[in-house]
Amino acid sequence: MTTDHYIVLSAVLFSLGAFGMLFRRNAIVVFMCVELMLNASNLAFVAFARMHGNLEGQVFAFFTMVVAAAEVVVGLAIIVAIFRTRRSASVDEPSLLRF
Amino acid sequence: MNWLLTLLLLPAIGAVVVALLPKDKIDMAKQVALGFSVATLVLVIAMALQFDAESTEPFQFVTSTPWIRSFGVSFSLGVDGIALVLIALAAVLVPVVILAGWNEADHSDAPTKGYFALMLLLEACMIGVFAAVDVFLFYVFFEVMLIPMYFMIGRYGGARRSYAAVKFLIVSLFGGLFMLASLIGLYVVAQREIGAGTFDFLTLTQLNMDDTTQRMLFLGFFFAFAVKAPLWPFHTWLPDAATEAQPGSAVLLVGVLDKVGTFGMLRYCLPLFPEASQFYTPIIIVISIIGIIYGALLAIGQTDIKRLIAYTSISHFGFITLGIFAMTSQGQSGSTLYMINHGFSTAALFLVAGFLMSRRGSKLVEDYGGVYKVAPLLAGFFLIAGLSSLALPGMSSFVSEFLVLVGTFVRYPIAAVIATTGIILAALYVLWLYQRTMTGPVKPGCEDVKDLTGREIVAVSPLVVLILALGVFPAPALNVINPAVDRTMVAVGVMDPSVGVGAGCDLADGCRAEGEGQ
Amino acid sequence: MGTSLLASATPTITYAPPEGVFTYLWLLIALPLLGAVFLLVMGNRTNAWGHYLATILPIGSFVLAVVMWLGLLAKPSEERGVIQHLWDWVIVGDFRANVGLQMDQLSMTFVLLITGVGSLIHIYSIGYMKDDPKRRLFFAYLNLFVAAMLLLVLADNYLLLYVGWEGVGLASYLLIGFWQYKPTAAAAAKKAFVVNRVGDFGLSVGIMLIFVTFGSVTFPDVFAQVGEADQSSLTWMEGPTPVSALIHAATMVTAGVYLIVRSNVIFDAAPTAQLLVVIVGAVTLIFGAIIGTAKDEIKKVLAGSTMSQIGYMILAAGLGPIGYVFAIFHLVNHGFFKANMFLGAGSVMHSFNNQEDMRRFGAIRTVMVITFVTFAAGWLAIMGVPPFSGFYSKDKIIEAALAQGWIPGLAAMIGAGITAFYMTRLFTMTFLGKARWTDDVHPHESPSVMTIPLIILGLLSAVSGFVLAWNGMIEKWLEPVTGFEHPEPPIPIPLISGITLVLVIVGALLAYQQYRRDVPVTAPTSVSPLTVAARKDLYGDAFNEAVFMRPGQYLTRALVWFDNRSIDGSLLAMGSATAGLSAAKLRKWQTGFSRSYAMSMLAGAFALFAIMLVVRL
Amino acid sequence: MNGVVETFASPEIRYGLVAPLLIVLGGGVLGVLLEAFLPRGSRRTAQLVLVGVVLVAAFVAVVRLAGTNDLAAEGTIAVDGPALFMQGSILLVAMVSALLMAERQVDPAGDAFAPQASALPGSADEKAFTQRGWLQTEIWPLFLFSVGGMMMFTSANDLLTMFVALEVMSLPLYLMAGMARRRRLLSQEAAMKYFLLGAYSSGFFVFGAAMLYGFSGTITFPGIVESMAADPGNNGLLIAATGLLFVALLFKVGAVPFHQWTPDVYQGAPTPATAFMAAGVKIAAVGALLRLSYVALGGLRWDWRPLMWAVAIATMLVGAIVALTQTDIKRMLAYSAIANAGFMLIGVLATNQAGLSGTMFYLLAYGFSTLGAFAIVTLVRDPAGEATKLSQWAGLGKTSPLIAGAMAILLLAFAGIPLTSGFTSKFAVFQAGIAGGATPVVIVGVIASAIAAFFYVRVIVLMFFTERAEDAPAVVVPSSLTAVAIGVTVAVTVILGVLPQSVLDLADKASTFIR
Repeated sequence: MTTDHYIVLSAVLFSLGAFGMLFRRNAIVVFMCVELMLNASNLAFVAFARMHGNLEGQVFAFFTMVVAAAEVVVGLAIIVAIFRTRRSASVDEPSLLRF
Repeated sequence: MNWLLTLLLLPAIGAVVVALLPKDKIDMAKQVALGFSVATLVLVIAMALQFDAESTEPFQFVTSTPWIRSFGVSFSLGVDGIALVLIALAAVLVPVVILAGWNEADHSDAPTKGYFALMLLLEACMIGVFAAVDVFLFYVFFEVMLIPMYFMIGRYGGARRSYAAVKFLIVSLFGGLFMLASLIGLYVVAQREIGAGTFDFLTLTQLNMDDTTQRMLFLGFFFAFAVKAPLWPFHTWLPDAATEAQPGSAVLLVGVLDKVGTFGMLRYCLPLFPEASQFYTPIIIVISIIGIIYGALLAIGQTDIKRLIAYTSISHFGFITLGIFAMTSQGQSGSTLYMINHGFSTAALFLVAGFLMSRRGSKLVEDYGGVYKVAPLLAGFFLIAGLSSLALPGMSSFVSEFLVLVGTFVRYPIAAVIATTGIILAALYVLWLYQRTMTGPVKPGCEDVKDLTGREIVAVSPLVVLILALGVFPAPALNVINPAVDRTMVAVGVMDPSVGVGAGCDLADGCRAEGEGQ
Repeated sequence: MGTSLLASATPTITYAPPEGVFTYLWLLIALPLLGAVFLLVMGNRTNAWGHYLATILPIGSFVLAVVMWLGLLAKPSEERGVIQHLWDWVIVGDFRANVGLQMDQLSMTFVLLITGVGSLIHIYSIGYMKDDPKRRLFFAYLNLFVAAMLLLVLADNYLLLYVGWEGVGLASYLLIGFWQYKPTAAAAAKKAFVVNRVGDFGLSVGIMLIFVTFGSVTFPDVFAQVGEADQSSLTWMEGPTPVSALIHAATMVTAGVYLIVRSNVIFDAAPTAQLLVVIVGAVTLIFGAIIGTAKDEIKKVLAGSTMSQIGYMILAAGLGPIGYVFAIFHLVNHGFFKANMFLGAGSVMHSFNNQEDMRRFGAIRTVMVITFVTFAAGWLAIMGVPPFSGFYSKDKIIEAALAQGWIPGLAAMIGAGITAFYMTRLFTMTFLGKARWTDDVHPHESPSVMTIPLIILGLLSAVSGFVLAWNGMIEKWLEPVTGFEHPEPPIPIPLISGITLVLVIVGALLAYQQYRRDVPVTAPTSVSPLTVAARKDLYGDAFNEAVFMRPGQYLTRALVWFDNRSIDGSLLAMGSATAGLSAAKLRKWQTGFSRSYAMSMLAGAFALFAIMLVVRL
Repeated sequence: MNGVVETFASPEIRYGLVAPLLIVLGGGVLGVLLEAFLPRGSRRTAQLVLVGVVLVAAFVAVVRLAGTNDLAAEGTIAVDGPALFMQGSILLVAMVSALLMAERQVDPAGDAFAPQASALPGSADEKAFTQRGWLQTEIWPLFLFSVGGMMMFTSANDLLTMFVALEVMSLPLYLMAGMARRRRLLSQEAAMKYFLLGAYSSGFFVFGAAMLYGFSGTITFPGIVESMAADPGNNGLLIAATGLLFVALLFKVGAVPFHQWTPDVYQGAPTPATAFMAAGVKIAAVGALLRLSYVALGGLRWDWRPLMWAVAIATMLVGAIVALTQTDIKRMLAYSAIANAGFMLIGVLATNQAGLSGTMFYLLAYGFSTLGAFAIVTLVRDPAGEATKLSQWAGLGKTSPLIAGAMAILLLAFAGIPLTSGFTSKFAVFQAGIAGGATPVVIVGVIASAIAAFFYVRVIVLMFFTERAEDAPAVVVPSSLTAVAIGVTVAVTVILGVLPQSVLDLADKASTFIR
């Protein structure tokens, strides 16, 4: 397994996340797509860190995880608030703001 | 004493003072505004008396302070003969308009004082735009000037005022933005050539630009000026704006504001882009001639008095541009003189038409008839204004129109001959308007039209006096204009074609300039 | 045409700055101008006495002119030129036009005629306009007319002449349209002015050509250089100036003749222009005469007659040095007899409640004796019956025309016959025959303030020709300015006079025979096509209507539409297209769905890659 | 793992250089503690004092650092001219925003924020909270964290710091967007959209960072520059990285086609928060974009300039054209923000010093103007809250000439009329653009300005030339907080138009990145 393999995998994961965002309606799932993108990046970071033989990539991965956690906090708060108001977690439901 | 700065500040201060007066002190606002405008006029006259027509300096009363150093901008004011007469035009027209438009703003739902404050503000901007010798500063005034006029039309105008105001502003801004692009281009060229960017007019005239750049930059400036002037086919905003504006606003709009366009061509387009100016001359001459004839024909076809007058101005602006781009001293001096004469005659026409319309409450030609019978003075002034508009010999407009034509003729005889047909059309539109509105039996609805009041006569009389005086004795104006025009010609690098026996002039080709073709 | 051929015929006068009485040259114009300005500015306050002031001022000018005339006579004939520079006027680059006045024999002739006849008209008008509430204005306009006319003939350059020229046009406009409440008067005034402007067009172009060709517009400068000028530029000049002169001649009586005679040096050097002038003169004199035969309104007959007589003058002026003097001679005589007859007609109309229709006149000789007698003098003068004034000048013109060629000569002779016909028709229908008055008129002789000018003019009509022709006085007087050559007609002069006289008598008798009997009070309708055409001014108006007015109206209407729809419309269309793009397309892009926003972002990301890859390639 | 570092050298933070950041972020932490330990009644006062002190102190610290050109915290934080200028700008707009957020006089129910964001809209709870006069005070720590994030964003000198700063800036804003007191459905929707799309863009950023790291083996900007200099060849990683990073930053900037969150969020968020994010995020994001593109990717400018051209052109045109037909003033201002972002991008793509200083000036000037505009929006109210429908603004100039006049000045500034800051800024970036060889973009900019002028003018027409509507809202007399905010913003707008030289000088002097 070379670094390339990891990168390809990471790219595939990232694409899954990026496209998943377009196709899934449930806010939680959409959010998880975003998490998938972040984790794909983490994979790439770690792989590159190994390739380059330094720690910066790994550190970045850790930070990404922390940030992702923070995002979850904020995101879930918002999604839950919306769910309580609208009784729905569909991201298409709130579309009053347009044009 | 710093003449120009004082001149700029006086009306501006007046505007602030008027704006700060209590809302209900309407008469006081008018009196204060009149006072400030008259004081400005006095100051302009005093300054004009100090002006040295023989001076070899390109600009006089120069004052300059760095303003935005980062952009090489300085707050530089100064006047040459051309700017001086145009400032004088503005200074004369503002008090006239204030007096003539004493009651114009009374029936608006916006506060009356605002109208007069805006008028003074506009006067300050007009003085600034003519006095600027920094191209950036010129542009600033060029654009800022739109704002008071926009409010004057939009707040105090007629039924379709907001449409007209928006059209006026947007079209003018649109033109101005192209000038901005060229302005920046000019700055960048200066930066490349002399190391530091500058907007100093005299420095910029020294630049050596390649032809392509010059032509591009010229187009930006010219487009802005053509929209402003307005030249055919960029003219359509003017009839709307002039029709919807109060007569007083229309006077300042057509009489002074639009002159900035033609002034800009003469002051900026030509010396800054000499090669491009000559390159585009044929096209501009054609546009001017189309404008002359087109404006006149459309004036004949109008049914609305103010619209009619607006279209006559489009024709007149054609003459002015024609003279400027004829590249002869007669043409350019004539155009400059035309600018002020047109200011006076159009002012008289708009104001008297305004008096008439305010009495009858209609703008349509067909609603009038036989006014001569009930209001002979009004009809008389209207006729004088009209005759001035058709450039009756003996009136100032004749001198300028003839100079433009003769100046064009020596270079472009055929163009001049075509343009000359404009004088026939002018007689048609003026006299037909007079015939339809003033003569014949009194139309129903016109029986109660009152004759001019004392205030109105006092307001319009100075214009009539000026029109006649400058017609008989234009030397005071020509003496200051001529040296400035000569300098412009030198800057462009053209000379008057030699005329007279042996000059080899031809009706088809015109006269050849000395030294041309070398 | 070389200069040597004309040596004997060219002007020999020289000009000097004014001395003595001539330093008051400007006063000639200033006096009537002052009257006009004063009456206009002071307004109704001068209603009671303004007309007296306005009458005294031209009389003052006349007196001054007489004094100056005597002053001129005291000098040798070659040194009778005076140029007074008043102030610099339009000076830009090479173009210089001053406000300067030029006095010489030609100008003097006109000045005397204008101030003299003008003063008489003023006096007459005191009576004629007695009951008009706006009499003051009328007098102001009359003063303006006199002042403008004087400026026209005294200007020392073409541009200033233009001012006088247009001033006359303006005064005519104001006078024709004096009764503005009559739509016809207003329309006629406007038409006259616009036609003037067509002439102005020519004059403007002419002045520009003169400037370009000679580098100056001042008479002495220009004339001094004609010989040296390029032939090609002179050829160009032949078009506009005569055309404008002719157009003006039609409405402004004599200005055109003056312009041609004044510019004699240029015309002498431009034979094509002269030919054009001759042709137009001949056509005008015939047309005017024909129109005169068919009109029933007395003033319109006189107007047609004026047109015809100006045709004579123009014709003469086009003949060159053999004709200039006679053009002016006839102009002076015509000034007397036509003024006489116009005022006489006014006198008649005055007592007929302003009726103009000759079919409603007749037999006035008994009730208005003075008018009748003075009018008769004018009638004989215009017909050219010796020894009345018209005989002397018209015969000379016919001689000169014949000297030029058969066609102009014959036209002039035939014109004389027609003139006799229509003038006799007018005279008979008005003064002779039976009364065909409407019930409400009570004709009576006019007051003496009107009849005295008539008497003076009548006398002048009778004797001016004889006096001025005595010993070739007029030729000698004008020769230094206009140049002079004796015409040499192909047939003996007495024969010409005889034939002309026979034609005149035949014309007069025909008319008398036809109109001394009953004249139907309404014009007969079954008349020859020529009469129909003549009644309609030979379709001049119809032609204008069809060629200029109608298409002009369509053109302006089309342009108004074009302006609103196309130019303005395209501007608005651009605006609304942008707004439409905004509303219909771009705005809808903002769907409100997060997922579609995300899709835009993703697509945008791909676009960024694409751009970078394309750039890299 | 053969290159593992064996000794751990204690990092040198150089606290003096990062003092502004520490003060603000420390203030945020302190604010959280205050929330936790103070009784409800005294929280607001304490928070306001804290925010005031923190912002002023941080600003003083920034001023004291003026002229510094150094790296701090082991090279992760750049303390150079652009960073300090933009930090100062952010602090200034934050101060004005704080005034708006603290305002509680315009709405009879309290301030602009929901008393309890967790309470169901329209529920009994909510009414009870409102009746009790509760005010949301948690916004203040959020606010401070966001400000700190923004400041850090502009000075981040490596990818990691930049990413963390991005999140520190954004996360509080997501929350604040959802906390409107009125129209809570819209507010929550705005929060959700902002959050989802923001997180999405963060994903792009991180992946781009990974690619760049993969290319250069380092995440520090100097390291990246170095590796780029060493390997100028074609590299897919580099292109991917550039594209992805730009996606994220252009999203924050609000450039087309990554702009679509802007109108929705601006409209839905509580207006003071909108004002804050419109001004602050714009400065921070453009600041970061400048640093990333000039410093880290400076060597690649021939690659990214074309895409920046395309984005700038699209942004100006779309912003201006779509704004034409907007009917809601906040949405219109949002599109105006998009168009203005496009103009700023001209300064970015000029890639010269004039571009940098011009953009910085633009940011400061635009920040104040937009704050002022939103501040005025908060004052025009009907019983349901802010009257943001444009049609309701008809005739405002007749009833409240002062407010309408202030709005007119701000709108004229947006339209770029001379003697307003908007003109100076546009001139600065256009000039840099032409000097930088981007004449076509500038010409499009000119056309876009003309189109944009139309809708600004339309609002002026509505306010001054149109008859008052039936359901016309009233202009509320604000407390001195908003009054000061409006006064300051209008004054700055005019001063930067009339006498901009000193600020231009400042921007000029500050326009060198540390490399």
